[in-house]
Amino acid sequence: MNLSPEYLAVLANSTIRMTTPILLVTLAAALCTRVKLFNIALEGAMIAGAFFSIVANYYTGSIWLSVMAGAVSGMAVCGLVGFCVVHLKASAVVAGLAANTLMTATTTYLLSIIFNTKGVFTHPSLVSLPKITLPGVAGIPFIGTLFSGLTPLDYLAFILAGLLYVFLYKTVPGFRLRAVGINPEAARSLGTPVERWQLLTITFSGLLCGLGGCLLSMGTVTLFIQNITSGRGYIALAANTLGQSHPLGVLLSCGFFGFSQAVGNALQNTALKTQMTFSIPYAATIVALIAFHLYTQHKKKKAKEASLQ
Amino acid sequence: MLLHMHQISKSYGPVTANDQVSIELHQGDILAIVGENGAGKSTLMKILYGLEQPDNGTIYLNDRQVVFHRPSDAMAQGIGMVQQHFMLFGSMTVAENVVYRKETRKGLLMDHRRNQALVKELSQRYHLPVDPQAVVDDCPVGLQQRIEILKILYQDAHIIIFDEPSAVLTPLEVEDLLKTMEQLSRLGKSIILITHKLREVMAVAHRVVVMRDGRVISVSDTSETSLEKMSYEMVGRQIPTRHMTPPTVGTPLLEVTGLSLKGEPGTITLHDIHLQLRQGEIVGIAGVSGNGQSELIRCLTGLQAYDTGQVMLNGTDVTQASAGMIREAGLAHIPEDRYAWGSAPAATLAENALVGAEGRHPFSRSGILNLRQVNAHAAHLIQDYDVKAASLFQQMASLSGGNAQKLIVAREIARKTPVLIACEPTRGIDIGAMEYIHGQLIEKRDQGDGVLLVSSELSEIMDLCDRIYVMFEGRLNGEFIRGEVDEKTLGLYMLGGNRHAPQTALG
Amino acid sequence: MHHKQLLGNESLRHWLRRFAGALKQPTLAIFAGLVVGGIVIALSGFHPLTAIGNMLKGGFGSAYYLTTTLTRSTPIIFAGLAAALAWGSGYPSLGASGQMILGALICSQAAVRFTGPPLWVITLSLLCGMLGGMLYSLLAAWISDRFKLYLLIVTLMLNYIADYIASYTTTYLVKDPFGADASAIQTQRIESGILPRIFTGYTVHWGFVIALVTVIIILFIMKKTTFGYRARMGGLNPRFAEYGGINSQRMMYGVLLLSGALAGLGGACEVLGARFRYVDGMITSPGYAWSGIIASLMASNHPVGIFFSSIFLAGLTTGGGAIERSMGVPSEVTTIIQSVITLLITAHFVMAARKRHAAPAPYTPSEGGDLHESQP
Amino acid sequence: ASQSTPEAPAAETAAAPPATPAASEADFSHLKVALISDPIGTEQFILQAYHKVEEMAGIHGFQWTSMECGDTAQWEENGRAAANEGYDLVIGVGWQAAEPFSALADEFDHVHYAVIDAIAGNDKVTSIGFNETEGCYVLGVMIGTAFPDEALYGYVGSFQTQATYKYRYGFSEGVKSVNPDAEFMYNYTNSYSDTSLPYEYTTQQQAAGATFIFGGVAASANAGIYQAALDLAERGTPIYTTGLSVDQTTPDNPYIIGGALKNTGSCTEIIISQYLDGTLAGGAQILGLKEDAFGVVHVTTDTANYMNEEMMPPEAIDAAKAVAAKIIAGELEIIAPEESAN
Ligand SMILES: Nc1ncnc2c1ncn2[C@@H]1O[C@H](COP(=O)(O)OP(=O)(O)OP(=O)(O)O)[C@@H](O)[C@H]1O
Ligand SMILES: Nc1ncnc2c1ncn2[C@@H]1O[C@H](COP(=O)(O)OP(=O)(O)OP(=O)(O)O)[C@@H](O)[C@H]1O
Ligand SMILES: [Mg+2]
Ligand SMILES: [Mg+2]
Repeated sequence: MNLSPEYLAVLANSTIRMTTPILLVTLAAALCTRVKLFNIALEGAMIAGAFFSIVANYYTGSIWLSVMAGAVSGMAVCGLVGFCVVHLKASAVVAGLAANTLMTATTTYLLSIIFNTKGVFTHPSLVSLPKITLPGVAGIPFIGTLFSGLTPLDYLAFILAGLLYVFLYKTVPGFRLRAVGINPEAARSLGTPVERWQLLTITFSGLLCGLGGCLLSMGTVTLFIQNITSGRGYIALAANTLGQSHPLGVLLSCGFFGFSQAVGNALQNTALKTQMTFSIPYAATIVALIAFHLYTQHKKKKAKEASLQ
Repeated sequence: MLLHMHQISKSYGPVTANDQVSIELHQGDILAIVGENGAGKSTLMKILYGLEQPDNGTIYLNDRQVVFHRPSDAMAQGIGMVQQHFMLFGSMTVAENVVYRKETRKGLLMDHRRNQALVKELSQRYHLPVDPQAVVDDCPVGLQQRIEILKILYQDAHIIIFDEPSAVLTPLEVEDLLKTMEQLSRLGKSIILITHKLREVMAVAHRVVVMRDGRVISVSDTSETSLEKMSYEMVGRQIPTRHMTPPTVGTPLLEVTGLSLKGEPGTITLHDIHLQLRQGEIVGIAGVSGNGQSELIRCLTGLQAYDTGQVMLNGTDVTQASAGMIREAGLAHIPEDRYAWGSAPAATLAENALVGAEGRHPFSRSGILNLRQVNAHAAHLIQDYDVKAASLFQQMASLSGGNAQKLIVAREIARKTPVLIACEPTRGIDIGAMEYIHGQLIEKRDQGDGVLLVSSELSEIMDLCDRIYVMFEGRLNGEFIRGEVDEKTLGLYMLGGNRHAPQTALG
Repeated sequence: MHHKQLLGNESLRHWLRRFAGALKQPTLAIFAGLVVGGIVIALSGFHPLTAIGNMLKGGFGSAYYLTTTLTRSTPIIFAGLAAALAWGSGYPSLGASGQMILGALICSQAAVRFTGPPLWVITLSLLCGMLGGMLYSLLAAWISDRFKLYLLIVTLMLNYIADYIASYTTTYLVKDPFGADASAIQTQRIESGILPRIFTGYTVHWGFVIALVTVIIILFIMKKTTFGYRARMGGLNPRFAEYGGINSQRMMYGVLLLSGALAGLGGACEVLGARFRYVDGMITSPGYAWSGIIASLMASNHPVGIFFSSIFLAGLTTGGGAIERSMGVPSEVTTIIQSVITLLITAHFVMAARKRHAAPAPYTPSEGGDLHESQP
Repeated sequence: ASQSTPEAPAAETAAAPPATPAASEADFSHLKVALISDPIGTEQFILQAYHKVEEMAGIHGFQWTSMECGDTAQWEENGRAAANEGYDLVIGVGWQAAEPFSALADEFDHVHYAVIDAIAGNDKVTSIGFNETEGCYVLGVMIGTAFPDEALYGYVGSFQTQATYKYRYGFSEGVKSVNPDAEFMYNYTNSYSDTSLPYEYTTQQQAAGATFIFGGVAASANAGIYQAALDLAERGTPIYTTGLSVDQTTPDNPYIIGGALKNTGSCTEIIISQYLDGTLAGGAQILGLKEDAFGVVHVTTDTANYMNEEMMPPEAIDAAKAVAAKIIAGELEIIAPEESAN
């Protein structure tokens, strides 16, 4: 095995690709947290996105219509959960988890109804997301590899993190959205339709999940297979906590998760068994959360000491 | 006529909160609504503000019928409400709070500088000084209320509803508030004021409506009524005047030496607190709220750890002990916030009446509850304190605020502990019930127990306390014996004694 | 007079009314679930009423089907009780899955290693299973308490880790030494210390009886003990509980330890009564823990309700299997029905209608139960 | 519109008794056969068995059903329900069947239980396991001959267990028999359904220097490897790979140059026809190259969907065929050691 810079670039490149779906979903989680909603239906919205983008892909052959179908179906799932949670006051955890199993079952079921196949669907006529070649970058040795094989949605994930930051902290609608989350009663008392804001936000978060689903089903391999999300929606919850629901923090925490996943993969070729290496990202997430807590506590203590002098 | 609420009725299941209530308001009026707990005042205002829908009756604004489905409808018609529980975005700035929903913007972006300038301008116009850039969570309560008022003015309200605005304020802040109301009325704003403090009514209101059991009992000009008349109409009986015998003081029950608490930046720190409470006396802690009273009481009751100091309770060293241990050692505690600490709103009345005693005879034996005793005890409390409740098994949250308070007071006094810490025990309680609770506190003292009374209500402190400490900026700033001090001196000490010149709550 | 009237209120009529009120929500949700399921069934070309009828028959319709359902319901009941304790006390934990896994794994090892009379071995192994669940719950509780992390997130992560630990252990450390088939990832078969079946010829085993007894014990603990009272108050308003002298930290550990013990016991009963060994994925694949959470929600955390809702949910699954076998209805239909029920089980249809014009709720503990559910 | 399901290779096997004319004339309409498996479609080899039962039912006229197990507990529930609902022959495909069927065979004497792809402990059960190791050894020889100068060979598998180790071990021993200095890099996805992980592992293993990567995840999830092969070729760094369970070579993807075959179809046929004949005995057997139960594309089959003649030279196929012949003749035996020892 050779650990050339090129190999490391490939490793980093594939880590980016594996991280962007999680980043999109974690941004979704962060947005919902900002309006005081705990959205655990990310996984279900992602599955829906992955499935319906493939359906649209098969029937229209258009990649952009597929992405739209994925986004819309993600929105539909989160919108449904949002309606139950916001308007019918259902428990967010329960309704969200239910939506996840509902979508897993529904997509498998529709797979057999629409395509008459069980478990997995792929077809030569399916088109995949185009890969972007950055002009001038592709030739550079390390950098070129680092940015190779990324789709517009991969770039979009990073751009969205920045845009969401600007939206939340610099714009008027973002200000109002945060206000709803800080004190819904106060917002309501001034005539803000809090429920509508919450519903809109969670529905929009579904769009992000749907895009994440598109990345899974059309980013690298163009197919739908049941349970294609493999728990990424739940990872996003942890990444969101670690990133403090801040778009830029979320960017960091997803990067951290991707990094620990890469470390786990690299360790597979050692004496460690994969059952061990696969638990690394989860254990690392807990450790990071603990470290973050200890760090903030330490900072608080420092500030307290400073203020007393 | 500006506003006419005509024949408004509203019931909640079997409870009739409003029964054909009519009120009228003219421009520039200050209209006070008074009445005992559960009389239906808040309900009426909620209807006016679009928070509740009346079962019957009509609202006329400028002689035109209006229907408010939600607060924004009311606000669009120029009606604003300062609610008891402030409706502010704590982690945002004053300016952001005030301009919310009417922000100036540059394109999609917030124009922070312009917003701050607007708020500054508004605050100067109405003589309500604020710092637009301050974060609301860091502002004292009085200032937060001022922000609330500014917010409503910024929304162009011309009718402003205050529901018990002074319950959380210090005397000086109350003075400020009353001045503000008069000023607003001079500037053409109309005000509806709900309060249990009849002195405030006499001070600022032009007219007063008295309610009882959901009905209007009387409407009169303030110049034509009196404190006695109003309280008689409210409660339906004469409030007796109270006599306090001089205290027979015994051994110390609560001794605090050198208690200090270093808070986090931006919060109150306690400096070297020494205090003593003896058998047979009521000791008061007066002070502008937000000067460390809450922290001190949390330290004394085991709800917060402190850095240094020793606390002796009834001969036991309870330094840094847990709330449970301190309760066991003989302390009862009426907390200042009835919903945050004092009760579990979603639990039943019976469950709320049990807390702290669940581990004792006769309510339980070796961990197993005796539900018959538990329920009987709760029923007694409800009966003795005249809590208006339908069932032991209804939720605490369905009681009116005053009635919830009464149940908490009842629970704590009934523990018959040597020491009672009572924080704002009569906040939001009507004068009849207040009288009863005061009587109970005095009776407790006369039985030889000690009561530590924390109140921002100076008259309550002056009336009840044998000895008074004044708290300012985390220090006990003075100690006085009843009768040796007047309200003015106390007020001075509450603002930093002779060391500082008096200043407004803005600081 | 006032006194009497207050006390007399919890009459049979009052209780019945409350009971009926508590049933309204689950009934509506179940109805909605069956309607959606019926539509799905109809879409795939089957007669919905026949299919649902057959499904109920296949879940409860004969001694054979019913006992199969009861077997499946056993671990769900334990998981449901575990969830009810934790959620009802304000500690929403998703940890039952990991705790059941470790309970099952440890119990399977204990039962293989201990020798002695069967009853002795069974008791010891069950205790070991409980201990396993308890310790894992303790870990979650400690991390959550010491580092102020959301229990929900911690338990979610720990579930993955438990699954991998068990998988590793079963693959490498305690793999079945006698297995004819080397590819099966499972531990050694337990021969003597198994929970016997209640009726010969039917799979339902004594684990179900243990579950029933546990339901009664938990009911007693929740309703009639100071522990239950304190846990409930802590769940409704943690600051109120602390103010009342209830040591919230101790309650948290107590509640979560007990919850973990129940989950561990559930895993252990499944090993000793149904599988006779630990098989990789035996807990996660049927989703017992998840069904347990649904069961406890359907029953508003009431132990007796959990008993019945668990049986109902298990019956849907066995009935779903039956219509798949007899009519060819895809098994996903059952999952869809279950999910729709779950989606709506905590929704407030009635309140929503009334709520439209109503005031905001009088008080929601801003840092109470709601803190755990919605993040800051 | 459904996924292409290549026809299983014809089940002309040495072990299978020729279907007697008597068998096809007899009336089997009272007989009930059940096929129990994981959800069909998660694995191609289940689909093969499913189609075989369907096909034989058409020929012989028995009643049949398929029972999919959504979770591991359903294996016993379905096996038991089949007995209670009057099924005569119950065939389980998957290792999960071994344990419950062994117990059920004792309880229900009138039902014949059979297991494919696992060895049951109870001799009343007919069980057929596969000798994956020797088949993969042959595949390894083929690849070692076709890619003789590589320093590093890749392997992407699903779960790291003894079951998959038989593939990995057989393959690497086969390669080493040709190229003794070969080194191996392996990655596991821990899932049968994740396709992006195999994709990424493939690109990583390529970057680490592998030109051949064994596709061992699952017939469906191997798609990740196949797509990566296409993408890498476009970038000028092609890799080659092989399929699993069924013949996955296809003209659409010339980088799939062979594969291991798990012929559940022929096993199903053996079991059903022997049952109809009344000759089905219990007991376990492990079938491999000799019985054509576990085969290798281009080696045990003469036809393949596609043949990349450039990358798969005749000498590689010949070398593989020679080793296969030796194994069938019993001259060579490959047995995988315990995975844990590795
Ligand atoms: N949403 C409700 N559901 C049931 N009862 C209610 C509700 N709101 C108010 N009530 C009842 O209506 C009556 C009037 O309550 P309201 O809050 O208007 O009284 P109030 O005059 O404001 O009392 P207080 O002085 O204690 O604030 C009380 O008996 C109260 O318990
Ligand atoms: N939706 C509701 N369900 C049950 N009770 C309610 C509801 N809404 C209001 N109440 C009760 O009616 C009473 C009137 O509400 P309001 O907001 O005026 O409080 P309050 O009586 O003034 O108490 P506080 O002084 O604490 O604010 C409250 O005590 C509240 O508990
Ligand atoms: Mg009120
Ligand atoms: Mg009140």
